[in-house]
Amino acid sequence: MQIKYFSWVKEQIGVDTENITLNDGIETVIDLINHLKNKSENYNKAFKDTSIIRCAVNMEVTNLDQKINNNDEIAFFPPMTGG
Amino acid sequence: MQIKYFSWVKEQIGVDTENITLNDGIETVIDLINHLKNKSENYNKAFKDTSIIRCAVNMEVTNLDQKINNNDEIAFFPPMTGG
Amino acid sequence: MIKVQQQDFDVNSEIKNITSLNKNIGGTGIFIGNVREGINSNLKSMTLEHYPKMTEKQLEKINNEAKTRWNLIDSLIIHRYGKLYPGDQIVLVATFSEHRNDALKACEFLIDWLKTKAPFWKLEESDEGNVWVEEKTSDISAANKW
Amino acid sequence: MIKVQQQDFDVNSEIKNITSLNKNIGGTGIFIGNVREGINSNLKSMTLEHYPKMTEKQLEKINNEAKTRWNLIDSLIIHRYGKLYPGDQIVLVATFSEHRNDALKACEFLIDWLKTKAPFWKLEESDEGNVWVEEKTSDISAANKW
Repeated sequence: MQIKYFSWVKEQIGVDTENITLNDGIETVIDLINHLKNKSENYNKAFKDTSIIRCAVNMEVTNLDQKINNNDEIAFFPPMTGG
Repeated sequence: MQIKYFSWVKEQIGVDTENITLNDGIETVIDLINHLKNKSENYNKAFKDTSIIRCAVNMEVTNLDQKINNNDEIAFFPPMTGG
Repeated sequence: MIKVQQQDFDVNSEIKNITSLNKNIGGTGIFIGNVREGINSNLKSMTLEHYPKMTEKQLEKINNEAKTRWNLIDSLIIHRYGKLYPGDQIVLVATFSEHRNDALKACEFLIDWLKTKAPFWKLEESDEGNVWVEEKTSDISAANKW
Repeated sequence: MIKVQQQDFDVNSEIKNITSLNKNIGGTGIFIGNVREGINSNLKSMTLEHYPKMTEKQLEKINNEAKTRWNLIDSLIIHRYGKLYPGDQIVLVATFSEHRNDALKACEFLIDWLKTKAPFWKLEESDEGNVWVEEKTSDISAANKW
């Protein structure tokens, strides 16, 4: 699975893209977030307030309870500010 | 007094501008229209339906009961279609 | 600014003339009206007649009204007259504001008011003859909603 | 049509590319967003980051939504990314219709939806440091009204 980070989420985590293989226990986006938060203090800080985290699965904006699998491209970012 | 005509009002009357001197009985735009209608069949036809005639006195759109005097510039035209 | 002219306009340079003077313009609302060929491509040309001097006066008035109703940094109306052909540009309305809502609302207002309050008359010329465009009730409603 | 690009655009030629193809376009609604210098002229530059491919996908989706809601002959969205400076153009929305109401409403809709649904993030760079622009509640309301 490829994970992409944008804006201050990327800055806090320190990488823009990473590839991981899902453990058995990770079925939804929120499971993935909880898994990532255990990786380091940077991740923990970036995902502290999930109300200001948006997620896209395969480039479609989704809720955090969205089911995911190993072939998905997941992205985390703050609310979008286009225009 | 200078009178200007535009669009089909001008076409029906056959002139775009004319100068007249007001008679004593003419105090308002509608008095002027009634005076003009007596000039010829063309005027009579142009002013037959005053509901589709608009008037400007000194370049300001006014009602037909607007008071006028000899120094005014009066214009008659159909509803405007700008834009 | 008001321009009543026969010649065509370049929206890019017209806009840049204004935005280059003020770096706090965040949103520009623009409307351009063109001559439509008609459903059966029957329109050959359109002649726009107007009332010189009164046109400028009325456009200024409408433009000032927009400035009192919305927060505008600047605004521009260009209205052409004379003989135009299908596809030709007739009118440009541009409104410049810090924020998009003022610009967009003022732009819509200006074109709505122009339709019934600017002293222009349009003669449509086709093979079937010449017809003066009549006032539309939808335009009256649009003007009255503001 | 959707264009996501670093380079600037010329609104006149972008519009003409489309209006020259269809002589039944009677009204074109346009919105242009520019980088604002800020009240105290404190903004030095703004860097727009985006999510390549998803940006195009989202803009297509928003654009298609406009086409189902209004009677449009065509529409165009150009969104820039990268480093921009005060006064620079950021975004162009243009909607082409037979009649002005469809064009103006669709244009307003598109820019309202772009604000909260297009994957761009803006970093404002000034002498006091760099700050990521936050979502505005007024933008959320504007998007939700449609």
